Amino acid sequence: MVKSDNNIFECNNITVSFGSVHALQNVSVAFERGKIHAVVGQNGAGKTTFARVVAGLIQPSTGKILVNNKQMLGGDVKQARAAGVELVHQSFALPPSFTVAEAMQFGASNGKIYSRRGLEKFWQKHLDNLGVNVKSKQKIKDLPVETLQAVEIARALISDAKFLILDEPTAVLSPETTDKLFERVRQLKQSGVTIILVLHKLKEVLKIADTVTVLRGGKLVQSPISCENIDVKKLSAMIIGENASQNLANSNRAAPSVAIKPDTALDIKQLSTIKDVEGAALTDVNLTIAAGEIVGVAGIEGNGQRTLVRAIADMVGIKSGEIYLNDQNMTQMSHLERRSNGLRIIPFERNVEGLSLSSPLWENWSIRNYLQRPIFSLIKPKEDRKACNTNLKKWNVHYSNVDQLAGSLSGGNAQKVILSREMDDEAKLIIAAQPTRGLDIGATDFVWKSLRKARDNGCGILFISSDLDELFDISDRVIVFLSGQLVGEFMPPFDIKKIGAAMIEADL
Amino acid sequence: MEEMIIAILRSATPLIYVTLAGVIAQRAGIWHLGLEGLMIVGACSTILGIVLTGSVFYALLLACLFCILGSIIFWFVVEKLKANQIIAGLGLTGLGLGGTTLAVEAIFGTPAAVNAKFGLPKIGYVFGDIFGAFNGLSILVLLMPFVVFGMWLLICRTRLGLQITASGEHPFAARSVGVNPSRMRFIALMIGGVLCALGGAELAAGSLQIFAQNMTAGRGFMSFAAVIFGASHPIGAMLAASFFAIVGALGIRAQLVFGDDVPHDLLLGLPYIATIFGIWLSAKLRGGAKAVSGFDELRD
Amino acid sequence: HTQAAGDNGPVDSMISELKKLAAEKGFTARTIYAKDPATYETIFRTLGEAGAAVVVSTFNEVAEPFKAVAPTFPDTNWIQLFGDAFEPPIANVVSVSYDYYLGCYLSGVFAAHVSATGKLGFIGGISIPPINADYNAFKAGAMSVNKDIEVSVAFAGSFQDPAKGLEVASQMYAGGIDYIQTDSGATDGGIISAANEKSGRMVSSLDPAQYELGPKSIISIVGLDFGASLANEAAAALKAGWIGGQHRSTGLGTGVIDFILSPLFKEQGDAGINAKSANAAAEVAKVRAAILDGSLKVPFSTEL
Amino acid sequence: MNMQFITIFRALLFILLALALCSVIFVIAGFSAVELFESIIDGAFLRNGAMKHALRWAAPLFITSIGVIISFRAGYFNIGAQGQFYIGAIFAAFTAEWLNGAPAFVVIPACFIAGATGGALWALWPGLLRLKSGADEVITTLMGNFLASLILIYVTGGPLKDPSGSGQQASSRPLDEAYRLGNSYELSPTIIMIALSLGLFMWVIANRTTFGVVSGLAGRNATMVEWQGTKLLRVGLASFLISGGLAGIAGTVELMGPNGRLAAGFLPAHGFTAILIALVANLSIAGAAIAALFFGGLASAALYIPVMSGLPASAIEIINAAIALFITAKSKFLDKLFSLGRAKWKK
Ligand SMILES: Nc1ncnc2c1ncn2[C@@H]1O[C@H](COP(=O)(O)OP(=O)(O)OP(=O)(O)O)[C@@H](O)[C@H]1O
Ligand SMILES: Nc1ncnc2c1ncn2[C@@H]1O[C@H](COP(=O)(O)OP(=O)(O)OP(=O)(O)O)[C@@H](O)[C@H]1O
Ligand SMILES: [Mg+2]
Ligand SMILES: [Mg+2]
Repeated sequence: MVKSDNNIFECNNITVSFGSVHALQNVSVAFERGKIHAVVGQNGAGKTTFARVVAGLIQPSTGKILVNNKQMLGGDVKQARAAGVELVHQSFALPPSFTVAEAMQFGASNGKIYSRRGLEKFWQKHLDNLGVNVKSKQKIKDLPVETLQAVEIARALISDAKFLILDEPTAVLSPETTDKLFERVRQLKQSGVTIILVLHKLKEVLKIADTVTVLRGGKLVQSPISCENIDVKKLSAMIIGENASQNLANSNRAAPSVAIKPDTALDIKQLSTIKDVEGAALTDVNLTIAAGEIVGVAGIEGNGQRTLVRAIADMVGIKSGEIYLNDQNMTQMSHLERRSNGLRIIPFERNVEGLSLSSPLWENWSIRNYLQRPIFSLIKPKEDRKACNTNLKKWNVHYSNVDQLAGSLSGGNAQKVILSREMDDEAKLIIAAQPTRGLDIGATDFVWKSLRKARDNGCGILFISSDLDELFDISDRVIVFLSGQLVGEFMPPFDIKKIGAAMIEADL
Repeated sequence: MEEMIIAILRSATPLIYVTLAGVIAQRAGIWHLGLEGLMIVGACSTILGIVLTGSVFYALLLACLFCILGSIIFWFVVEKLKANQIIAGLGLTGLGLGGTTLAVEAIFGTPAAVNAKFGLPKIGYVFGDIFGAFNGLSILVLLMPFVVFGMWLLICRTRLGLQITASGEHPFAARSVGVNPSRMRFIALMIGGVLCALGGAELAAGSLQIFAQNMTAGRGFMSFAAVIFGASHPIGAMLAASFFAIVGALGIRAQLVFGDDVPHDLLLGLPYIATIFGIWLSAKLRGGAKAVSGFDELRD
Repeated sequence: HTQAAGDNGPVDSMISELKKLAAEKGFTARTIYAKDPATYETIFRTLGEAGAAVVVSTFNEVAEPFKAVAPTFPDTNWIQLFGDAFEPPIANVVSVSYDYYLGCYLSGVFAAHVSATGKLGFIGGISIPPINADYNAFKAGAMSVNKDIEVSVAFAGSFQDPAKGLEVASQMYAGGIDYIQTDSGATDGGIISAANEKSGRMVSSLDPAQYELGPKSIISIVGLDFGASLANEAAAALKAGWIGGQHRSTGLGTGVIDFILSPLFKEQGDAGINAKSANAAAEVAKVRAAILDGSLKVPFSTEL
Repeated sequence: MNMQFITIFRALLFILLALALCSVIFVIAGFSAVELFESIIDGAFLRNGAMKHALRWAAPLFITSIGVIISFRAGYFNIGAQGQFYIGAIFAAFTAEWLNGAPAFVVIPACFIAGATGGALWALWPGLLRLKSGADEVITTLMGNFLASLILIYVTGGPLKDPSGSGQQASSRPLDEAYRLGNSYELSPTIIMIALSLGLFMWVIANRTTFGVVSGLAGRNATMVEWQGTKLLRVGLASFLISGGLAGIAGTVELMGPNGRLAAGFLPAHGFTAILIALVANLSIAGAAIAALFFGGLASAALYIPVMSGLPASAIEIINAAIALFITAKSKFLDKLFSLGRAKWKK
């Protein structure tokens, strides 16, 4: 590493461990002033951890950090902010009950008593100056994700940030808004701010960054690499490692199966729901999924994908319309009855909706069976443990015993536990909601294979993903949701432009 | 009418102080079921302070000191040892109730009620005869609206308030702007300690000059309910606490009016029923507020 | 004792008299506050096993535990204050009953004479049978003077809640009541405070120690010299030749219970009231005589 | 298992810490901590028949604490065991009064059914308020305790009042000897049998039925259980009802056993102690049996201390409170051990 006055940031031999997990090991990086630096790596590579170390949120166990050639204590957010470092989080860190103005104020530096009106006016001006289209008296919890992000960035910029870190800012954005974001980032660069972007999509990296830094398994692979000298192929080899990249199954997928089977797995007719707690209400949705078909759902988060899943699972009130599973009218049936008729769900949030992390594996695995029985029926835990053991082995889960807590598994293995529970032989319709979110390439590949296998066995599959590339690779058909309505249906070959446009139609 | 306002002010004021303590703790993310214990400590040390030092000032100081000490223990157990707030709060309450009894017994040899020669200064005594019928109330009653207003300013109109609220609602957000949630909880609990001391002092020495064992008689728990009912907003909490005080007064009225037809014991239950109603109503209106229950609560 | 100390009244005086007696006679005394009826029997048994010479306890609730325990410990002398006679008698148990309600009756008579508004109040700790009986007697006493007099009753819900006592009493006074008889332990303190707030408010409490808490408001007490009584009984039981299996009824006639006017009030109280109260006291004396000679029977009822 | 050992060790550590805090308080108050703890140990474990006394208090505490365990495992902070205990006893007392004269084999089971029903009903409304409207059960059950003690005062001084003598007792008539399961000075084998068989039965419910597993999962992650297709209402209500029912049975046991009658304000700290037992046992039923013995010993010591040493009985209340303050704490030191254990699992 070259010491240079032109570096805004330098770190030396940073190590961070969480228990036995080494999130960062001996990482040494330097970033040049006034440029856009990308940080890439697989899930769990340590990108977020790195960003948090820089922002002073995590104290590294060893190592030195310099910002503007000034030694930082590490683990001291105030000092880092004073030095001009600001972090915009992957999952936004704004208290939901606050108004925008309050959210801006609580991290700001003036501590006087304010009046509500004055505060709102003050921050409105600031937001307007930055071109953020939001009313400062709106509540955080009522804002869509793009706006949230804009507010976070605006907040990061109030205390004249010199060094802005954005952790996966594009994960929640549609292609159009991503472009807008990049435009902003470039402007910031013009005005002299140094920017670190943590990104997943390599195309985006090459589009915007000046340099790229690659992390793998908590170790630095190389940094900084000038973006002019590298292409997607080389970069992805660095990210997953040479060996792994050769072993990966041909992920340039099997051709979509066009052989539509005569049975329908799911038939939704004119479905309208009430507004769900966590998303838009559905209006007049018609959707059929054939047995042996994978239907992909595209759309910006919060446009009704979640409500669709919850409606199929009887978790949100239905206003009108009907739901058929395997040609049986399920509209009046409970979630449990639907499940006994072959409905299976891989839920959005693995650690919240999918597993109870502080319970043993075998309980997590057995619950689906248990719920099909009367509430006080006797069980034989020994046999259930055995059955769980056999099954998890079959699904290649790495664990040591079935009494282990689910929380002690790594993300990929945890997801496999859910797959093994939900993808049994009786499954007829599988809803896979973001099944690969947060998984690395190997585990992702495993999920894809499993879904394809289920499809070939005659299951209907509803596949929801915010990653369009993945969606196009795996789906036989793609539908698009916007504000709770099904606004488009696309057959392969998929045209990203058209689908992208459908996703944000209202914004155009 | 005037009589009634005085009566309500009198019974509501201690509740309001303690409720405010609960509000700020709640804001910081702590379900404070130790209010009852701190309140009795405040009441006891005020009276003992007056008896032993002969000075109201020192008595109040003593009350604040002990309540802050209790709050520090609570903070340590909840924050540093990550104990369950609800159980630890109940423990703090038990410690307060038992400890005050023990203290009185240790000092006077019997757990008898303690009478002080005088109580808190009265409004009329401090300001002269300008408040008419209200002269007989203690200065803490006069101070109460200002404290409520002050707490409102602090919580809703300052950055510290926002930081405290953020620490309870989204500790990670707080941490990521350089605020230490644990320290915010400390601040909140300390402020709460002082408020509990004032509430206890007003209860025992405002209109009375007595300490008796268990004299809080569930007021701390009722204050906690007022926190929830009042949406942990200082003004809302004040209204909720006043509501409970009014229901208590109506309960007495009901005894005098319907006492011949309805058993008195059941009429005495009215405040509790009102509390349950309040909790139910606020859950209906705002959705249930839920403590971080469970035993491995995931925070941050 | 089964009621918390801190009433500035019977329980406190009982404890202090016992301590005095113990100091004088040089024996060890333990006072045990048992608030939980489920533990009475165990405590008595433990005391018996520990070889206590005399066990004194209070109120009717201990009757059943006494029945169960006393026969097993014939060497211990058991005394139940404030209780009914045992049927059949137990050889080593003496019970003493107090007709406290008669004192309350007298208070009622007195109140009816001194009240200017014709409205009287009674505040109890909790609505339990003995307290109810006191109220009924108070009311009967007042009605015996003036059939139209209004008597209200309310309970604080606890014997240890002076703040509630204050609230209840304030409401009563605000509603025109000018004389309150208390019967609520430490809660009394709040009632006296309420009475102190305005002149013309009268309160009758239950122990001479309380006089100075309200020199201008405590006009009288329905006194119960519990401490003295306890000391007498305990001293007797410590002597050789104590005879158990008895029931003593004591109270109005023996000076243990009496309706007494506050000397402080006579000095400092409102002159008008004092004038009235002199007359009233004469009336009370007449009634007392009638009760004592049996010509007047005061009904006893524990129902509200 | 390693983990179980750590849990027990942790519980002991924090009980010690609590006792240390108490010692400080006692010394400041001018009492000798050593003397106090000596007499506690003496009273709880060493004196003549200590085991007998400890068991007498432990049995009902154990029954109530199983109920607490069931609802805590399911994730509901039902701290209303006290009220449910009272209402159970009241229902049983009414039944006994009503069936007075009938043969014991009719009356006793009827009382138990009534007691369980009473306790369950007193848990039902907070359960419904919680599950239907989200009203926090901590406060509602707490208020339920206050209400139940008022109701107890009312019935013992009113409808169930013992009319004997001058009628001044705030308690019900003593139960007919034939209906008693035991008295307060001999250990009743019947009660111990009832406690043990309930323990065994509930252990099966908690560890060998779908309800046990599902409610445990729901307690740790309700969202996940909902996504598995069940409405929490059924499991949740069942937990509330079972826990209330058990407290009601404990009330019945007290009524028909050692107490023999219903008296205003009996066992005022029963519910709170049962909660402590559940937590000390780390929500394990077998553990609760041992913890109940420990707290049963403390309870009997509480009666013994003031007799023998003149120390105030409030000392025991303080000890219980201090244990509550610390019992759910976690220590960094132990967590380190704990995470080592986990690392081994992870390979
Ligand atoms: N607070 C924590 N406690 C324990 N382990 C953690 C914690 N935070 C991160 N880790 C672990 O550290 C490793 C690096 O995590 P990090 O969040 O930095 O990855 P990332 O590269 O940002 O991944 P993603 O693409 O999913 O955001 C992972 O194995 C993760 O599980
Ligand atoms: N839902 C739950 N919530 C909290 N702790 C639980 C839960 N389920 C189990 N535990 C605890 O986890 C451990 C293992 O659980 P398990 O079901 O084997 O209980 P256990 O030890 O068999 O209890 P017992 O045999 O006494 O009923 C025990 O210490 C138990 O207390
Ligand atoms: Mg990340
Ligand atoms: Mg087991």
